[in-house]
Amino acid sequence: MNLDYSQFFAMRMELLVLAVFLIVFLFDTFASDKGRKATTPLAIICFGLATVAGFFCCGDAVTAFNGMYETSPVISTVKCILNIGAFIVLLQAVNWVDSEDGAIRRGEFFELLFVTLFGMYLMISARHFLLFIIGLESASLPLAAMVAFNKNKYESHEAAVKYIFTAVFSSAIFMMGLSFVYALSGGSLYFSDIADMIATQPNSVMLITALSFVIAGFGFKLSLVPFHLWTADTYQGAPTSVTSYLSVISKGSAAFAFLVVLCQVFGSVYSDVWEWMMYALIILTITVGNLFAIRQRNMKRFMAFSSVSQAGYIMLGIIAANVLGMTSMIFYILVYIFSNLGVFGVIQAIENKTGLVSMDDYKGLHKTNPWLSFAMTLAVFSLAGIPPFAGFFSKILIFTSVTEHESTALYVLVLIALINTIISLYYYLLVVKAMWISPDEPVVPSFRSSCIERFALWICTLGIVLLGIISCVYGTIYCVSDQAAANGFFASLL
Amino acid sequence: MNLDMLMYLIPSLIMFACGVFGFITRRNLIAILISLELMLNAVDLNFVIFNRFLFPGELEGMFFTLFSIGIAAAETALAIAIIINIFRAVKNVDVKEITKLKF
Amino acid sequence: MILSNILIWFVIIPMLMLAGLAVCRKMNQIRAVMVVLSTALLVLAGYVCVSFLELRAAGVQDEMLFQGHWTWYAPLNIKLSVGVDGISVLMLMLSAIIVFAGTFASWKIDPLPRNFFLWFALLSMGVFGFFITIDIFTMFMFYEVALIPMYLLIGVWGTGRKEYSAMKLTLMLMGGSAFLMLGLLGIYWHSGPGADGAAHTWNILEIARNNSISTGWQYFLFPMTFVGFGVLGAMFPFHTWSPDGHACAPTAVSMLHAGVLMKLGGYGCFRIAIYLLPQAANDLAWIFIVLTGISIVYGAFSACVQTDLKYINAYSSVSHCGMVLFAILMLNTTAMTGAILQMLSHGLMTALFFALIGMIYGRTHTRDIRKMGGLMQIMPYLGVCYMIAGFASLGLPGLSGFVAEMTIFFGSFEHADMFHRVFVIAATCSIVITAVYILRVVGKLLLGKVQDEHHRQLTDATWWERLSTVTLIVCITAIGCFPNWINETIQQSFIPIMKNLTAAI
Amino acid sequence: MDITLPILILAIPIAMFLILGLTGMKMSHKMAGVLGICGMGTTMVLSYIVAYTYFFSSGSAITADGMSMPFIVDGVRQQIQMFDVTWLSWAFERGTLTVNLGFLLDPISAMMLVVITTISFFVHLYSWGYMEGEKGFQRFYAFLSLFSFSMLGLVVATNIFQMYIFWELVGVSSYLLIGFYYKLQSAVAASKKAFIVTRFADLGMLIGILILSYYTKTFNFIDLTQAGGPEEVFNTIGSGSVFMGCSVLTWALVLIFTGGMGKSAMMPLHIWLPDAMEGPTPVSALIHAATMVVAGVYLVARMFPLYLMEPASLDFITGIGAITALYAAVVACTQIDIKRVLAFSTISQIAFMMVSLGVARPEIHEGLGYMASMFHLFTHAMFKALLFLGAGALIHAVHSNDYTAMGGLRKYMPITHWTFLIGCLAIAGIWPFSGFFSKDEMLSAMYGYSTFWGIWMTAVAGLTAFYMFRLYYLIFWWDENPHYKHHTPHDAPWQMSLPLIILAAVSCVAGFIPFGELVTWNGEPYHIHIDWVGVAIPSLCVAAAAILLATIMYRKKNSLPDKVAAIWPGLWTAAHHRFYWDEIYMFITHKIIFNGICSAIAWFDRHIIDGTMDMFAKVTQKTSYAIRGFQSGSIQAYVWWYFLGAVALAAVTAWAIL
Repeated sequence: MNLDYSQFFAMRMELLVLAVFLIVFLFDTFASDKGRKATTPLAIICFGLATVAGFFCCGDAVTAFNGMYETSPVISTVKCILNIGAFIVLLQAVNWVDSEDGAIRRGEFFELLFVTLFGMYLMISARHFLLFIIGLESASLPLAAMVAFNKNKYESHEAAVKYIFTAVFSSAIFMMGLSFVYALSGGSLYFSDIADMIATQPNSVMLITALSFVIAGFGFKLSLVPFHLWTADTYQGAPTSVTSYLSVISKGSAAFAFLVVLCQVFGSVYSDVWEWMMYALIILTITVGNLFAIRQRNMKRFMAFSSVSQAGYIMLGIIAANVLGMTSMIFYILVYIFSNLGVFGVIQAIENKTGLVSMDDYKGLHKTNPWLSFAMTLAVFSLAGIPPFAGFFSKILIFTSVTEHESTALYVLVLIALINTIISLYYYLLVVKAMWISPDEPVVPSFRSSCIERFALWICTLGIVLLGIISCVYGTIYCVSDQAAANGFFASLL
Repeated sequence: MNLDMLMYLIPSLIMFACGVFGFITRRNLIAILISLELMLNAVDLNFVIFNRFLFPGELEGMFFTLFSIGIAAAETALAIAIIINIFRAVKNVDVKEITKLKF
Repeated sequence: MILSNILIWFVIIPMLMLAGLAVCRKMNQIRAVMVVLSTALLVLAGYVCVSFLELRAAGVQDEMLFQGHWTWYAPLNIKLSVGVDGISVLMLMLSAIIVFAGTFASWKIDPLPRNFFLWFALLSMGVFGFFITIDIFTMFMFYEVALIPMYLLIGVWGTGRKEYSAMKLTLMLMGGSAFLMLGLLGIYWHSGPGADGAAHTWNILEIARNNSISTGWQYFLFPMTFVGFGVLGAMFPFHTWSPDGHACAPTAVSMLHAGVLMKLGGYGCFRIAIYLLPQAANDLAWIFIVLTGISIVYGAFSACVQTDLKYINAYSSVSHCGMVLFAILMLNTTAMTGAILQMLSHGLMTALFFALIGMIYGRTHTRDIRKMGGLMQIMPYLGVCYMIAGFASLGLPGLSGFVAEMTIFFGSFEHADMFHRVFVIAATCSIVITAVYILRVVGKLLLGKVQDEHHRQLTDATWWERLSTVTLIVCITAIGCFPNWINETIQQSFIPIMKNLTAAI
Repeated sequence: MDITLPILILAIPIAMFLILGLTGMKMSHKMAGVLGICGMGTTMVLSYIVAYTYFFSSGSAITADGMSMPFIVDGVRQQIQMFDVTWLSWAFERGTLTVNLGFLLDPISAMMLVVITTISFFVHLYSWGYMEGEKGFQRFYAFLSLFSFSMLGLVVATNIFQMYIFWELVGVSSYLLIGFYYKLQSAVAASKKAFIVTRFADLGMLIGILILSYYTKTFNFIDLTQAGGPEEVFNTIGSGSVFMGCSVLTWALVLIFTGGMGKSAMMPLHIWLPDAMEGPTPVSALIHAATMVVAGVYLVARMFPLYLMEPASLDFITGIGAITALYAAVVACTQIDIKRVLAFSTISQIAFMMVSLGVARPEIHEGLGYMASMFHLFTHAMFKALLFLGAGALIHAVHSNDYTAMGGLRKYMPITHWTFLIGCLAIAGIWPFSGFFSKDEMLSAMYGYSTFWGIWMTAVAGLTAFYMFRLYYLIFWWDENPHYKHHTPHDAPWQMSLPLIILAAVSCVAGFIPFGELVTWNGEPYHIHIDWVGVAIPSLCVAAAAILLATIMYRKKNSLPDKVAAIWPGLWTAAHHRFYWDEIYMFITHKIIFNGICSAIAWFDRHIIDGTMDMFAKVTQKTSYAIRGFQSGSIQAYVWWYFLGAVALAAVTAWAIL
């Protein structure tokens, strides 16, 4: 079998990221110490261009490398969405990267980030478990280094330890699961081959174990309960930029990959096996995430648990396992990126200026920093699913997709999720309360955040306000999802 | 499933279990890392066994194992680096000591 | 062009408010924006009202007039569909009046006037949007838009245990909307094909026309939607947000909340729960009749022993809004007409009450009726207005409350079985209890000796307060004296709903 | 006659109310007074014209729809709806129920127009003197106008719902006027009590109307009472619909009568009326003696044909009336406050009218009881207003309500004395004063129905004479109060005296009005003849004896009253305390309803309902704390949970599926 190099053209999204990585890497390696200051703008500009270019790279559905790699409009869309998120993360990270703490290794930060992004792309596009594992690991391992980035802070190290050990443990479990899958697969690690084999076999303990372990592996990345325990500690200890990256991009990509694996590999056992596994996990994830979030005072830790419960909502799109579910999930991820980054943008702005991350320090924030409070309020409302902000639409659309099934159980699931939105609303409102209502004198002094930070916040805020109202975003995603479905994305589902 | 395969599979599973057990019980981070290696190796073994016994004509399992070994190495390197960081920070690699972030 | 539809302006104007406020700096500018645009809303509502009546008089028989449909989320067939029938027109009118009065009632709001009006405008956008839409998705969206500003409005500008109350109010209402949402989703997925060939539709009229929701699903969805809206309608036992919430809210917010927002509950109940799920409504109404019947009497009894002015009013709202839902559940034209009248009446009169309480509180700095007395001597204008509001509340003929209550009682009495009779008679008892607590508070607060000599220095109403109260009183009296045109407008609007209901028996 | 006059009669008072109410603050007292008096005077004149035309001309009326209706057809006075506009209409499956506002002209409404406007006018005039210099003078006139409007609206109601509307409005006017001195706690309490008690009664009325309208689908009096109405009603209601042993119609009628019991202060809903005396005296004269309190009687009279269909309901009315009459008369003998004596006397007299209505049957003297009741309503309005206004003059003079502050006033206040005496003679039923005639007719009717009630009510009449003369002697004779040396009482100014004199004159001659020719239950004239032997002489004797007894006991200061009181100390104390009705009500309202029900519900709401909601929050919070150990910070625990989770997922699924 000859390697046709034109196949690499199918991977142009990955290659773009890789190119950016190489540019930054080379510049960082060869530039003088003074010149390294330009690394940050360079990385941002390059990645910005790549992001824009990404929009023009969406081609038709193509497979490459004998079907190991697949790209399609929906996959490209997800990647574009991740690009946007990563771009915002980069913008928000600028101040921190250029500060004394990170300046010396700013190049590394960007490089690691691009590598993980590359890994995520692979993971999304992989249609063979080997490629998948490579993508998965290159997405998660460099993150450990990023988590440990704050060399002078103990928390950063502890976070990294917890992250890497859980990550390795999870990949061990995941691969264990894969090995069982392999045993059932008829000797191939191609998704389609495995799916065909599974469809012909009765449900066995081995299959269920394999599936459980695979789900557990994804559960780590998505921080589904009970595989989420690392999340809070890591989020809290990691540098905030990394936390935001972990919470949105990493989670978003894993969610889509999860959908792909569950539908394309295990599609035939949807209704009798993993629907119920996911059912239990979703309830647990949403509820436990919420229950833990209630009493958090550290904003980052708070956001960690919030993102745990958000992951549960994202999973609703998977359990729906239909076009609407896929669309709504991607849309949810998009909105979630904007909302979460909105919150993290404010957290970072304040942390960079004052080093304060406790919710108690946010008391009376509106007196000193009304715009930050405002942006935070909008973002938090969006996370809570309050109209007219985008979060409302993403939530209701994902619920709509789940209820398409005439199944009482899924209605109950939606009801539980809905009731949980009340708990989540409670703790999101706690932030609002601290900023607007608390009568205490403000702790955070009045300051003007840097242009880039404000720019990033504006993007997030605009996204939050407009994404729901401008329905064409959802429409576009629906188109590509529908196309994917037409191409047999859900074909093996029973 | 033939008996021969089971003979190989059981040790591999035991290895995996040992890894889990070691992870949970050992107090030294390095020991824990070793336990993790045990688990990863058990996985590799699994792949090899399945490939050898179930699909003797194919090589995917073998290749997977190769990659897996590489990944395990990378993971270990990273983990060691982080452990060193921790050691620098607290002069200790006792896992019970690094529970500052909780609840 | 979307803007050529007149109804859409009910949402555009609040948006303009938001935009205007965003660029304002000075208090006077803020006031100017609010006054101009809330007047515009009032004029618009009046215009829509008049043209609606003209069209009807000209024999236009459509169920909803001024319809407009703009596809929004095409994959799910979500549209922004607007349209009004007589009921929504009146509700728009009510909202416009109360927004207008509320603007003046918060003339001197402090602190953060701009933010206050921003949320206030958002709230009114939600309210107006809710009443103009005939698409349950957008309806639900506007419903939630209206709910959430409440948290900040109470939390920041409220008094007393505001944090607790604001949180409780928001969470309970959102809890209701959680059930509601599930109900709406269920309705959507069983709605049958839409006019444009899509498999499902959110459009109320189409759903009602298709009437394709199976009985079993109706039994499931009806309680969901009814409870969902019922929470906002302060149905027992989900009413407890109301006393605390109202007690802590600032004046204009109490006005808007009790005046309009609680009406969203009642409106939704018949527009969605009853109209779209007629069979379940027929079969399950009794459950909610029991609950709302309890609400009516229970709220009234509770109000009798309260000492905080706002608590009295909040419980009285529980009782009156209970009446609204109670009447809706009677499922006949007259009772339901009464329910709408009661919504209008209660909206205006509670708004008046809360406005007055706010004004009194702004002067005396207490709402405890035991610490006040003889205010009639000190601030006769406010005292008289309070009495008028009180009389409206206890159902004095010539004021709106009487018309509404009588229509409800006579409508409800149409059910000849013992169950309904018992509850109707229990409901009628509330008019006595209402009299008791209203006169109690009037006696303690306004009449008798001046309790606190410091109060003697207080002044009577200012011009903006007078404007605010006069607007409301005029409306209350107008409805009370000339109810028939409203009554007939409402009755006509119930024809399709009744048709659905009777077909389902 | 066309609809101009009726509309003006209603419009002028409400216009006065609006003018005085909205701009009164800016007006001088004089201006407001003149305006009010002129307005009412005009209304009075217009009412006279209407009544005169109706009763004494053989013309016809042009109704709103342009039809010409003669007043008398075949010797029967017609009920004419001068106009009847739809105010509200309710659509039901079984037909439309419309609420109309209209103007019904018939004998009793024409008679009431005269009564109301006359008394109201004199009270307006009287108040100019009585209320002079009071703060809120304009408000007083505004409220008087409001009351007049409401009362007029009530009596001309074409349908029971209109009556109910105005019924409520007179209630609120009464509330406002009783509480006129709103700085006085007692006035505030009294007004509240009056409103709530009558409101409670109105609840009964409302339910009655609900029942009635449910079956008949009409509110209109004419439809209900004429043209086959009753039979139709009877057929629909009477067939089978029985609730707790009584037919539905009986229930409806008794419940409607409950409203009347409240307004007319029948037992056991009488408790508000004595307290209502806290209001300014002219108000008591107008509302609580002459007009509003007879609304109950008017209500029954208005629906009389319906009541006739259910004799049980009439018996109920008779029973309530008779008991109330006796009770009030007994209590009146022991009161100190002169206005309260008059109040109880009012209760007693109204009860008389009720009994009279209750015993009225077409077969007994062609429905004499009805005519007599209306006649008494008329004469009573005049002399009771006179007595109240006289009492007002007394109070004006001595600044106290208690007869203990009076005594021997006949020298100081001759006009008041003579007019008051005329009033007393009239109420005692002494020939030739008006009370004699009406009471005689009533007693005839009662005797005609049952001797028992006849004797009972004759005894009450005797008691009436006794307590009135007790009052008269205690005020004007007895013993001169030493207080006068500092402050010599004198007769009231002309604005107050003039009404007294005119009303006294009316009380003297009103008995000679050929009332039976004008007002009867079915519109056919009835020729009054006085049954001297059977009824008049005995009752006159009883009255004379009672007056004699009062003269002996109270003409000069002596210890006889105390001795008499000491014969039955228990009875006296009980009567003095009005047989503890107020205390019983106090117990029920405060102890049972307020403390027992309201507070309990409020507690329940705060602690159970609200507590449950808070509990959800607390449980969530508690759970959140309880499970925080899950996140122990130890990586090994994390991994353990992770592993367990994965295994459990597999195990549970396997167990469930395989």
